[in-house]
Amino acid sequence: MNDTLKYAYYPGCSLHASAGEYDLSTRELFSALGISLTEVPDWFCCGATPAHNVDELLSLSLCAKNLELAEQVEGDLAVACASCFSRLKFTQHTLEENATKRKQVEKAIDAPVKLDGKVKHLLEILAKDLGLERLAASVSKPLAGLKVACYYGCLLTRPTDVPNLDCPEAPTIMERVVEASGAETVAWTHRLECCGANFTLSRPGVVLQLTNAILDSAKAAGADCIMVGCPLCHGNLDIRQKEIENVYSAEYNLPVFYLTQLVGLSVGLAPDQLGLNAMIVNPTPLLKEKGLL
Amino acid sequence: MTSTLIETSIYAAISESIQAEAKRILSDGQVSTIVGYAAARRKGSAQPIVITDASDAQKLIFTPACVNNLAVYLTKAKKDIPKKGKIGIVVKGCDMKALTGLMGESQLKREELYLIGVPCAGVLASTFAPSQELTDESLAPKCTECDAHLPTGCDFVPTETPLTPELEKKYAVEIARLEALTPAERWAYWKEQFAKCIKCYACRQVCPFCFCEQCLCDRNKPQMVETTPRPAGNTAWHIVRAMHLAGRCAGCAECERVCPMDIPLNLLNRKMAKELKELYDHEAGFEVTEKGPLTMFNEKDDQSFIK
Amino acid sequence: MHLAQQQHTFEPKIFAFVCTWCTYAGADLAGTSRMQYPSNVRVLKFPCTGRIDPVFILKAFQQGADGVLVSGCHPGDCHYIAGNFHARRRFAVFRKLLEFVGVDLNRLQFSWVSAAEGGKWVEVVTDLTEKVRNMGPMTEFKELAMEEQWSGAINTPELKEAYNAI
Amino acid sequence: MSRIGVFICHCGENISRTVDVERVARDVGRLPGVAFSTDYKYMCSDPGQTLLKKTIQEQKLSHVVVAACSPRMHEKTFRKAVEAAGLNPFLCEMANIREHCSWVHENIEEATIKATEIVGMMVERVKKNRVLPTITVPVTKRSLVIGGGIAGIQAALDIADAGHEVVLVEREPSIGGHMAQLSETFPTLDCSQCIMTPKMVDVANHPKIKLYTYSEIELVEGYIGNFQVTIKKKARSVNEDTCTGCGVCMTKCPQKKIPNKFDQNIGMRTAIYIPFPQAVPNTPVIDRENCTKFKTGKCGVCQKVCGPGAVDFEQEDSLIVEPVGAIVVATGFDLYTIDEKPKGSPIKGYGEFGHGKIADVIDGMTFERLASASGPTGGKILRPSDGKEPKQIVFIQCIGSRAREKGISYCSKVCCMYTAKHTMLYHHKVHGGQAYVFFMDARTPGKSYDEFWRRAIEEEDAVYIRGMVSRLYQKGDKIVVMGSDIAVGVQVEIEADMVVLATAIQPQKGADLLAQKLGISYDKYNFYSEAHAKLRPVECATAGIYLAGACQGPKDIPETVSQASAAAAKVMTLFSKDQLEREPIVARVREAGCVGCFACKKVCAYGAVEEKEIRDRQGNLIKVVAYVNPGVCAGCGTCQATCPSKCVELDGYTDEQVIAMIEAL
Repeated sequence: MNDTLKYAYYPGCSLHASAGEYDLSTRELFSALGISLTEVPDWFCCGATPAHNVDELLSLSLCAKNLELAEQVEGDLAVACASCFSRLKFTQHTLEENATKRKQVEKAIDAPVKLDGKVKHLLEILAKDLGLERLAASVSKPLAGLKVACYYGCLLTRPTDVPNLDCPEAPTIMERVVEASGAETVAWTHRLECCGANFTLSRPGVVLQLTNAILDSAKAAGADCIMVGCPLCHGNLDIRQKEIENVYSAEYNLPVFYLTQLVGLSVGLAPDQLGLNAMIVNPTPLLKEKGLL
Repeated sequence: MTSTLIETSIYAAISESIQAEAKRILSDGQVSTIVGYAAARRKGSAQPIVITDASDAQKLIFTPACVNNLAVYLTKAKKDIPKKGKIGIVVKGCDMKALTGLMGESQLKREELYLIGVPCAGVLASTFAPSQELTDESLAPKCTECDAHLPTGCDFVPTETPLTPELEKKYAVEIARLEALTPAERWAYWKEQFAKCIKCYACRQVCPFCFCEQCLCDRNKPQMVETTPRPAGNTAWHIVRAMHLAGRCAGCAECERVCPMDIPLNLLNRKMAKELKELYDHEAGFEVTEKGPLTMFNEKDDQSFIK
Repeated sequence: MHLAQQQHTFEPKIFAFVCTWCTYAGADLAGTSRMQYPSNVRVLKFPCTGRIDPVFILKAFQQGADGVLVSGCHPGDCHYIAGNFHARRRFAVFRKLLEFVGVDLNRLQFSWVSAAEGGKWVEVVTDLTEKVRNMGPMTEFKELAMEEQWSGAINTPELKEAYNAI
Repeated sequence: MSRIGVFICHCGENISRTVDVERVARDVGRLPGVAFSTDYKYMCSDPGQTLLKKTIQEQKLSHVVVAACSPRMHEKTFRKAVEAAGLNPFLCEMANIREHCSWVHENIEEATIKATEIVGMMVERVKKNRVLPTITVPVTKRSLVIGGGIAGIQAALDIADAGHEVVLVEREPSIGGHMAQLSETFPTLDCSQCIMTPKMVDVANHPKIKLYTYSEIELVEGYIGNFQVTIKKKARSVNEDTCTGCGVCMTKCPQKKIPNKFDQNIGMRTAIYIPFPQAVPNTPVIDRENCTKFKTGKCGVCQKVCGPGAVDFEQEDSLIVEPVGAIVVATGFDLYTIDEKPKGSPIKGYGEFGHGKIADVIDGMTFERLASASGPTGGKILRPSDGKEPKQIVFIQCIGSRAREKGISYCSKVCCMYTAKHTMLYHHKVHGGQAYVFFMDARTPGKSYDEFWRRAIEEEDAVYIRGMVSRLYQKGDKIVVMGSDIAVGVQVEIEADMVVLATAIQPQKGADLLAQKLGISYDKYNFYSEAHAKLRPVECATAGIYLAGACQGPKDIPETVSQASAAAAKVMTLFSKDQLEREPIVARVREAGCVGCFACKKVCAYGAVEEKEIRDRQGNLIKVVAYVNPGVCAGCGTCQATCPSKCVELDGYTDEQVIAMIEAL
């Protein structure tokens, strides 16, 4: 067996914009772990939530075309964004089950649909392909004493039978990964509640209410920080945190890390390699307190 | 075009291993009889042999001329074999598939057999002299499609590993050619082939799966299939035969080898195997199964052809 | 209508092998409902499609059928639990064989017709009759039957030599 | 040479309007073997049948073809008439020239030609017909009932009351099943045990019922009327004949903290125990896994205190063979749990509800035990975690039912009603408490059912919220229930003290294994399949086996009892004759040609094909061939089409008959 893990990498639009630090930390972490990522040539937007809400065929076709592009690169397809991951998996699932839609999509993209390639979230690569043992062996600066609330959001594990990342309603994969990095995790109740996602612009009131419940629950469980695997969740929890504190007269001060940032810290990457300076809730005091900087 | 030589130098070592193993199991009484191959009169040729004495073990050989599927000696040709004790048999991968099928159809019991497997790079086509060296041209067509150079599930297999170059799959190519024709063209092709048939039934006689005591095609009350060697009867015979072997035949191609009129009979069998693979993901001969593809069903089987 | 039918120059012979519980009853229903369909079909009743042997189809073609219909209960409706499931596999394979030897599969129709589907029976029989009528007579098997002698082409040197020696 | 008589019916004008019947009679009269042919106005009328009988005798006919309507209409009529005239009824065939000819064609010429051909075809067929004697099968007038819940009890009592012996087998140490666990029953709120225990006692005392508790079915052989059933009687470690049921052993047993399955593991029992006070039989059983004597070899207190000396540590499992003629399967149900399921399992658990790890989230059956006066809390509704009375309680319906994403898409049928009942019981028992119910729909068809549900809301203060619950989590000593109220369109959060889940009804574990022993079919959930969903709802496709209760699908008590009585009636019908008669359309094996490949056995849906050894006079095995049991064969003929050498033949539809028909056309 070839020891080097090789993947095609689909960053998705967010990672080229608001979640630049997720992209940066992903590339740095994977290179530190000796995992090869090759960006899919000429990839484009998966359509995210807007596309599948207004035009299913468009949404399926966008993803199917991206899947086809990914075939050019050796290895399974690594995806960082929970939303891209969900759309790509949904497309595979739908086209496998529905021959009519498959035919429509094939006509739209003018190419045969290929569904054999595996789409994997970064968590899956770390926990399963690399394996927790090998991950733990790469840890040089264990995140000892850091209490992490792992936040999954809606899309990483659901619906049942589509992403197949972990148990849809009681997953543990994030906890397992960050524990391998030496951190502690807290048991909390709102791990899988919705953050309001893209209502952040159209119905900010809803988002504030939902995210407040999440932050409240994490704080109550004794967490020092939150770990996410989705740029939208990150935006709602991190960028809006100050606003939430103001509206609900609360004090959270919970830095919101991408999983690659925390794992990256544990394998000895420097803050600027992980884009920690891009975080709105400043993690430096916490990390210093725990002796991690 | 130059032909590629098929490496058969290991056959000598294999023959020695077979002899040693045969001697051992006959001497210690593990088996009463061994069915294998021995040299025949014509130079380089081989023929089936039944031995019961350890001193005869040195007669056993394996060469590219060992074309026969000996499985048939365990069913209807069994009269020639003593009834007591375990029977040893020398099998190539393709022959092993027939034995596997026969076990699934309650014709043989695994525990009554001692299987001496032969690592095989291929045997000669029937149209070549037995002394001919083995090349991609002289190779039996079935060997170009072989996926069982090393038989599995045997009691003893010599350790040699055959070198098997990737070759053009002769039946697959011919099937594809015929499939591309119109029905009328295919009919014309088979009409000419079947017309050659002289109803000698050698194909039936040699087939390990034609183990029926009374063949449907010999029945006269009622006469389901015309028996005379006329074109109509010949065609019916070959259609019925192909249907009866569908899902069971694993491609030893003995029918085709023994056909005196050179009718490409295995072509029909391979086509049926291809369809069963496509329809039900079934391949004959790899494991003993409780049911065959045509004695079982799945509620979700394809029915796109049904109105 | 009568006149229109009279104009056909060729009236195909259609054999229908049907199960007694669904399709035969469906054909009965077409009758009690006084539906009309071409008179070319001859119905042979079986307890179940599971009883229908591929040899019967072959025999029918040899006996001069221009088209053959096999029809039984819908999946899950079999009076005998699973006979139609077995039949479905058997005929899926058999039609592939016939196709490979050059039989035009337009002459061989399979259908599920339930006891309540008199209309579907009429449709299936009418469609098959029309289709086969347009194709003309099934000559292949009949021609074979006409050929009395071994008719292989004498196309190899050995055969020619042997033939000349006679 | 056959002397065939052909009778062409006019059917008034139904046939003769489009078919020239006289011409048909004249033309078929010329066919070889036809000795007589005629046409007649109404063959099925009395004079028509008389004509038929008279002609058979006068003309010494050997076979008869009646060309008239569909055989599905009158085949029985004419075969009876033929039999009355002294011919075997299977020497008569019908040619369908009405439904398949005169009614569907208008052109007289075409219809007449077609009719002639149809009759000709049947003439050729009938020549090959053979005399078929009616098959009779002896019937053992004893019945086996599997399962001692309310379904099994009802079926057993009905059959036994009719005077037939019944063997009743129950897996647990006592009969009673799930109904014995219930507190009150809807829609009348009468006490379940009050109506159940008298029936249990009736079973114990009935002279015609042989009761095997703590026993399982090991093997089923044979066929309708003639089953041989091997029953495994598990070692009870207490001699049933000498035990008086005094109960001293139980009071003295030092192991007192074993969760009692009957009380949904809330209450405790001893190692030697009866599951509940009204158990039948009232004989204790030793739970060997938890008994000190069996674990360490020391103790034996129960044996020492037992006056009659009934405790027997040496007892072993025993096998008993019972011959029976019919079997009623009444194995009942099991409840779905929200626990995490093994990977790859088609049924999933509820991670969003904490996978069953929150102590005060219980299922409906546990609530029944809490509410039951004889339950572990003496009928008080108390939380399992801390024994406090729950002041806010949330009931959630459709847990696992109608939940495709959890792998079960059916409705469990009883949950709407029992949840309504639970809210009432709660309202009666916990003063000042508030019950909430999350529901998708309320399904309350049934006598007095909807009224009952309305009462829960209108008189007993239950708050029904239409919507589903997305998550449950423990917060302090409360359970937060997050759900939606789709009627109002808002998210709802309730801090409850206790949550009761109306979990789905599933078949008993191992239902598939029992089905395989019995040779009956089951669906993808393992519910047993009836022969016909509408018209044969209590029979299995396998002759002689009947279904009662929830093993066939979710059912409430009245429905279960009805089905059990129906199954009993079917058994009594079978037992009403000494011999079972059946149409002789069955497959037969020509043993001489059979090579024993058993393709026939593989395709037989009824398990009618057996393996038979052929031996010579010295007893040496010659070969093993197929044998078709005529009592079991249903006559589909799939075996014959599958047999490569056609050594199995279906009487009435032989190859000779079929080929004769094909060749006639």
